[in-house]
Amino acid sequence: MSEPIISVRNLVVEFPLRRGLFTAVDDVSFDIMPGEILGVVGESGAGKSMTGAAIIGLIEPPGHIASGEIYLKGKRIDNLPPEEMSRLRGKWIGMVFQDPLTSLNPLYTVGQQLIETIRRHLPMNEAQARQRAIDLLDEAGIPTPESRIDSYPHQFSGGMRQRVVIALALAAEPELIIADEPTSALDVSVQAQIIKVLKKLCESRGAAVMLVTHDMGVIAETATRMIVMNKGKIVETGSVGDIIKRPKEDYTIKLIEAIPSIKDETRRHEAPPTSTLLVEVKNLTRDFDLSPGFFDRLLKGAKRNVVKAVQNVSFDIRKGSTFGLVGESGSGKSTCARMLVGLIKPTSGQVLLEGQDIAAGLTQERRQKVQMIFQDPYASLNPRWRVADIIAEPMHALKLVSNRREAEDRVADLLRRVRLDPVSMRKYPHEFSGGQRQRIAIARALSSQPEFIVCDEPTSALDVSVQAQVLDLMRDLQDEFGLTYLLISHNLAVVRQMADDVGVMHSGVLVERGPVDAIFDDPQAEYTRMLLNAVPDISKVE
Amino acid sequence: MLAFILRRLAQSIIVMAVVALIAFMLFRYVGDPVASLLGQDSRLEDFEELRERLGLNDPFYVQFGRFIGNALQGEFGISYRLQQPVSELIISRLPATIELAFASATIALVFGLTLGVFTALKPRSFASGVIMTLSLVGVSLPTFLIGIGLIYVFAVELQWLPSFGRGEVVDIGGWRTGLLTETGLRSLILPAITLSLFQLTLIMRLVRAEMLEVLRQDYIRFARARGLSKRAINFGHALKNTMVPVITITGLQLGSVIAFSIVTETVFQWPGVGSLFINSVQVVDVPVMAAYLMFIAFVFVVINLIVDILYFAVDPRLRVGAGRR
Amino acid sequence: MRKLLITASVLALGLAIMPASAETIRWARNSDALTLDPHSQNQGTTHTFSHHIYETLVDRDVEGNLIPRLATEWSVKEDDPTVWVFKVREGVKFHDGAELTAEDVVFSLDRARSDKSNLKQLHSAVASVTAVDDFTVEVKMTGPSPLYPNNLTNTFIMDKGWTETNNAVEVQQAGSTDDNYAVRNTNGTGPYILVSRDPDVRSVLKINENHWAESKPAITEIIYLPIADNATRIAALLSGEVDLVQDVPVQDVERLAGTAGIRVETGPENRIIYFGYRLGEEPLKSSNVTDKNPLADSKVREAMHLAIDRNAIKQVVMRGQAVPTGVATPPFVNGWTPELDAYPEKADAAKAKELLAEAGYPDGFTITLDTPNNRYVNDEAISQAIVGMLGQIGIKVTLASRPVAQHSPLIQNAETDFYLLGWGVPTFDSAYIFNDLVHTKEGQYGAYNPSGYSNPELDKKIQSLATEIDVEKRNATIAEIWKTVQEDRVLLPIHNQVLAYAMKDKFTLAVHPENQPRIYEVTIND
Amino acid sequence: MSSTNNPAVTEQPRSRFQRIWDSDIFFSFRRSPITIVAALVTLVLILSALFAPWIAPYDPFNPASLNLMDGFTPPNSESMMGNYFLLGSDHQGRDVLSTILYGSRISLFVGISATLFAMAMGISLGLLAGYRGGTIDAVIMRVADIQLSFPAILIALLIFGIARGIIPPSQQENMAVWVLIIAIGLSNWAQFARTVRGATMVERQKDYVSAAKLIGVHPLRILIRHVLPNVLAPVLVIGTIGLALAIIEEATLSFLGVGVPPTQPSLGTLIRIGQQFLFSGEWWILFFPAMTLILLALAVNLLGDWLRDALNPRLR
Repeated sequence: MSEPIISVRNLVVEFPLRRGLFTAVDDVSFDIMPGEILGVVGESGAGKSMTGAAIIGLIEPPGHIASGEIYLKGKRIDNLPPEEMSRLRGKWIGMVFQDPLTSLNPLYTVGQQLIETIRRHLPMNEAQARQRAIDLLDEAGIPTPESRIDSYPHQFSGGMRQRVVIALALAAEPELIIADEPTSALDVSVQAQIIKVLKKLCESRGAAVMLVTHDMGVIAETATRMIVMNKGKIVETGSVGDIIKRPKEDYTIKLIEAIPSIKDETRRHEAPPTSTLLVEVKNLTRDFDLSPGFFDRLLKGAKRNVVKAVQNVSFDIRKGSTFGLVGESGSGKSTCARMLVGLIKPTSGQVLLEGQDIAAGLTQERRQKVQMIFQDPYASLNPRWRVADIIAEPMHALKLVSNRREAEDRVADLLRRVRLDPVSMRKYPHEFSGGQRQRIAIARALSSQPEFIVCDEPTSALDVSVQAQVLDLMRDLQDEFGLTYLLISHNLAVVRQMADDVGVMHSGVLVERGPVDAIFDDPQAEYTRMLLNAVPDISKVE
Repeated sequence: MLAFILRRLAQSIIVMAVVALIAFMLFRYVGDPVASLLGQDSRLEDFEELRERLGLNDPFYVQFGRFIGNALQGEFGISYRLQQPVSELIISRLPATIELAFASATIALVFGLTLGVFTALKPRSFASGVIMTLSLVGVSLPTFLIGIGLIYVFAVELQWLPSFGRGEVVDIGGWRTGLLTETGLRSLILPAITLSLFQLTLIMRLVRAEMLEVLRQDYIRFARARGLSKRAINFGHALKNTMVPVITITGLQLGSVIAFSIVTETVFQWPGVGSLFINSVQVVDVPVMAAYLMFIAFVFVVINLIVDILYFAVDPRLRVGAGRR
Repeated sequence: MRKLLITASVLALGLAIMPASAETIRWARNSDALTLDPHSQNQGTTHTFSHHIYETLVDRDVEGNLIPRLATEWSVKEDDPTVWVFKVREGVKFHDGAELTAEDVVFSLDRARSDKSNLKQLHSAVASVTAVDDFTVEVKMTGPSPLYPNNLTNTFIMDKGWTETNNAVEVQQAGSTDDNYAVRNTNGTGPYILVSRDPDVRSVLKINENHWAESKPAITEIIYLPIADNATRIAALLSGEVDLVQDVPVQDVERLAGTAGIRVETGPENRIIYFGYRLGEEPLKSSNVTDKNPLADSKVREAMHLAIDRNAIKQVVMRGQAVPTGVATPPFVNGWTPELDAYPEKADAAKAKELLAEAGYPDGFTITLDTPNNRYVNDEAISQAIVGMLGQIGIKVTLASRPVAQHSPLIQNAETDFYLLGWGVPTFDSAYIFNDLVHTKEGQYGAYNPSGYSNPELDKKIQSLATEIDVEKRNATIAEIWKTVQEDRVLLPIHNQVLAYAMKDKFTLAVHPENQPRIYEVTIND
Repeated sequence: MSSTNNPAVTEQPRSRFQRIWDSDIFFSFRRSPITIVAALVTLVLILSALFAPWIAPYDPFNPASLNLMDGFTPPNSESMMGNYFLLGSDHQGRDVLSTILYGSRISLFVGISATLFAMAMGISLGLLAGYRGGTIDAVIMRVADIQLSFPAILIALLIFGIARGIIPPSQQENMAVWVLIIAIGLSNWAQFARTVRGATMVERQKDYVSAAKLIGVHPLRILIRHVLPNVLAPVLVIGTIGLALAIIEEATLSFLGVGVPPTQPSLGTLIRIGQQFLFSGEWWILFFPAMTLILLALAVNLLGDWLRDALNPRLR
């Protein structure tokens, strides 16, 4: 066996914070072999990104390597002076960041950024560098690279930008690429392509990859060996197949258990076999007028531009069931959700709640019966309000309680039901973790005793283990209160676990709907098939 | 781009109209021009007659209509006080103000940018701390005190520099410049410093804040990860991105230098439009005041337009149509 | 040293060929002349500037006596007391070479009394002006006007031909939409010729080599620099950028006088600083006494007179640069007497309080005092001092301080209860004071009398002064009027302003009583 | 990167004081000696202004207590009338120390009131513009743009001018302070409006606003109870810096002679008066008020600067 490209030995990264020293990476050791794809997985705060940053020497102050060593091909690099380290970056170690939208300087063409990087590391003249840049873009799968090279980043879509970023990271033929959540900001279908590109480019060059991600599915599809990290420490190391199929450590076992799979047919909840319809959505349509201003139309002859965000969408939700609405970003699923709760008025179409059309406006009844849980628990709770006030607001607004005492009792009760200590009603949202906040948001939704709750990506901002807890809670509450859910998610596995019926949306159109197993096992629409194929899933591990 | 500029022009016209109304309306109330125009020996009939002749007894809208009509022809009437056409007066005073504004804008820009970049790149150094604290002193000093202080030290005590005026001027095709004579240049130093100090600190703090913000961006981290040199990152990437927001605010700040020069010009007896304005306010010389306000609004509009065009030049996101949806 | 040598050689050369050596003075004051049209503005600063370019028929010396200028002699026509005869100086040339004749004088007087002229009130008694011959002019008055020549000291003579050629016969008026040639161009007979002018910034005058006077001015070039800010003006003198500062703040007199190389000249101005008040029966607008006017009671006015410590104002506020007085007329003026001038050496607060109590105001009352803050020497500070002094006898005064542009209308529109004003007397005669400050506000009288004071008997006496030819009798009437004015305490005089000019000690220039310094009178000390 | 700076928050109940003492803001305060000095100076100046009637050795606003003959006494000496003046006396025989104490009272009152006025106006218009958007937003922001293109001092002069035209002369002096407040306030609202509008546009997109809308909370209540508290942080920063600006602006206006009456001088008026004695040797009449003004403005600016850094999480 050859020499490892990177050897990390007893690495400790510390952040001196005002409340004491925070150890982000704690005694971590591992090697990466040439051509190897090493997956590093862990939940947020596990120290996986920090490990990557430590290798490439980009830890943000005041963080610093407290002890340990890092060797690049046997040469120690963690104590190099900054200028030497910067010559190493790009040339030996490349890096790909999570968000392709912010990774590229908006003021330079991609060509300028590529050529600049190439010439920094390789002895080439402008023309040679340009040719190389075009080749790189071509390899990265950018169509017509000769013309695209002079485009600015904003002229590329997100997926295309990430290809550019990969091309940039590989521009000087580094031996190691550190990819920090390279696909997390992308849609499922794009995600698959990017993983392919990354894999292909690295294979063809024999470059090793350190793939840092929270998504076990991505690792399962890409990596050969993996490291599981938790709270700065390495929990388990081994081949991907071994860890996913035969986890040894308690933490890993729990983690793998918490990850839903699209192949997993065990559902968390089964709707009672009633046929009463609670919600009927009929031909729901919504247009957004994105026309340019008067002067542009006049002078440029620009046309009116009406975007059909949602077109003719119809579906029913049975009482006590969960309807899953899946689709990628921009598919119109959130617009749908917002029309259902009354935050957006439909251009046309009907929403019937127990047979009554509620699309017209916000009636007291609708406000009480229909509630919503939002995606980002950080933005959905007013940071300046105490938890008690947040949860009690619907009660006061809808006049469901007569005095503060009563409200407080109800809040305490609700907190208990979402498995939180009633004492915490005196606290502010920032004193809670993401999962706890989402529980608070659920408690708020429940406080008006609704029948129907629209859940817009309720768990996509959460770690998998927390996601599992929240989903469990949602299931318990559904049993307890006989709730009906509309679950909107881009995560097909979550939908498979939770929903009784599924609708698939694409570009504002509902392409397919039906019972959950039928859709997942035997998709009819072309789009659904593509989507299911593209999803990186732990079941796909060999 | 053309559409954009046209839209801006349309807005500018509205702005000018509003300012014209304000200019006219407000100054109509500042005081009674009649009383200050006539001497100690004037009689009551003289007052009445003068009011009538100045049209001050006409209804408000008639006066305003007359004002707008004349303004469109660049005609702001005759200064009550100096009995010369206002437009001529302003034009003859303009070189002084523009040279002063230009000099202080240059000082403010050069030092503001340099210091701003320096303090952003070395945010934790001792020098940055000193510069930041000193900049606060700069903001906390009223302009008039700075001027008086500089005069006292450099003109009276040390007698190094002149205390007032703009020295000898050379007439070049109607533009009287003080930049070509030694006394003219020496006279420029103190007022230019006084006027620039406030803008300098503003620009410096702005550049620092924006640059710190930019340095925190992903693309800077990515540029580092690509192994670019510190120089290329700081000046090639960070500075250029810093300039985008800085251009707008700085542009407007520099525009307001012209208007801001009122106090400085007064303290240094600088013969520009600002001191013309203050002198006119004291005797309620309405035509001059109205014209001055319109002039400032015009400067604002023009600078806004230049800033917009610069924005186009710097930021490709505006210049090049987006390929995304 | 080298410079000195050059100067010396130039001087030697100059003595041989030229009447005077080249000598420039840089003259700074607080504001610029408003216009160059000599008949457009009746305003001191403008007149001062015009006196160097244009000339008047008669002039006044430093003592205030009339002296000949373009008129060599003047008298009332023997057989007609309503006609004044002026002999015009011969051999006088305008700057453009034209000769001065009686025609020019007639033209100028007609222009000065024309409708649009700002000087017309000075000539309101003129019926017609005619040229008798090339060098004699007769002015026919509507009635006997014994003091008419006094009104001519600021009426400048223009060249008829030049004015007509350049379409400037009509006087430029404030607010006019036309540009007038005479506003920016000059053609006078005066000792200096305008070289360049940049309003508010800088004007340059050079000596008129063809001037009629036998003695040539020592100064051959004047650079006139308006500097509005007091501190800047003084700084410019201290740093050597100007040679002569006309408006020296009183507080700087001492320091400047003690500075090597700087000379300060001081002297009284023909200007009285006084307070006026509303003394009619109507209640005051700014007082807490709302049912009547406390000032209508002469005891209250007497109390105020007694409460004021004029010497303290002189000593502290004016730094000694004032002549305290008990009468509202400067000593230069016909009618002034030392007896009238007497004033209480010290304030007598006890007696003043007593008087107030007698009048029914043992606890005083409130009132607002309107003061200008940029017109007279330390005007605002004087008013502020008065606020304190009146406060000590229980009159609570609120001070309202404004630039003169906003202060004057209050007086002209009678919108003030209590105000500070300064009054210059260009005619050097008490009638000028009575007409505007004492006479009931009606017609052309009482323009600056917002007090509501109206004494028909007194008004009649005041009006008689205009036409009385008998000097003895006229002076007796003046004395009578002053007696009543003093008894009624119509005006509350404080002091006569003292002016200070500061200059490089190379130059000497005495203070002009009307604050119209003549640069051609500057002498150079070697 | 997700926010991870929450390592092991100890869950012991803490007293309110402890919570404030431990809060991030107060922590950064404790660590910055210059900020502590600035806060102390501000506090001392505010307190001494507040308690001027009890602290000041003389009452300079009571003209009856003044004696002209006390005038121009140098610092730390007795006048010829036998009165002692620590910082000397001015041309009216007023104790400079006392006039500074009373003067800062007026300067601070005007500055604080004007800033509050500007804040109130800017916040309401900013909230309205940011929340409603559309034409209202365009109009408000255009006006703000115009306003911002003119120096505050010019605008204040204008407003002062109109006030002079509207208010009858006999009332002008009593109204002077209020006119000043309105003039300065009106010339500074645009900053607040802009900031609040920007922040509001961000906040109104957040889901907690949607959640409130969903249950039918009145828009006005959403604005005041939900959005407002969340946009206050930048407002506080601008407000502090705006206070320093307002104090300087008041001084400049008073310096130009359009401020409060000289019998009740603010710091700016005192400087205007003192400036007359720059060359005549009575330096203390100018020096002490000018120093006080600079010190006050500097201290408030320092506080604002610190606040900006402390409240901006990205800068921490």
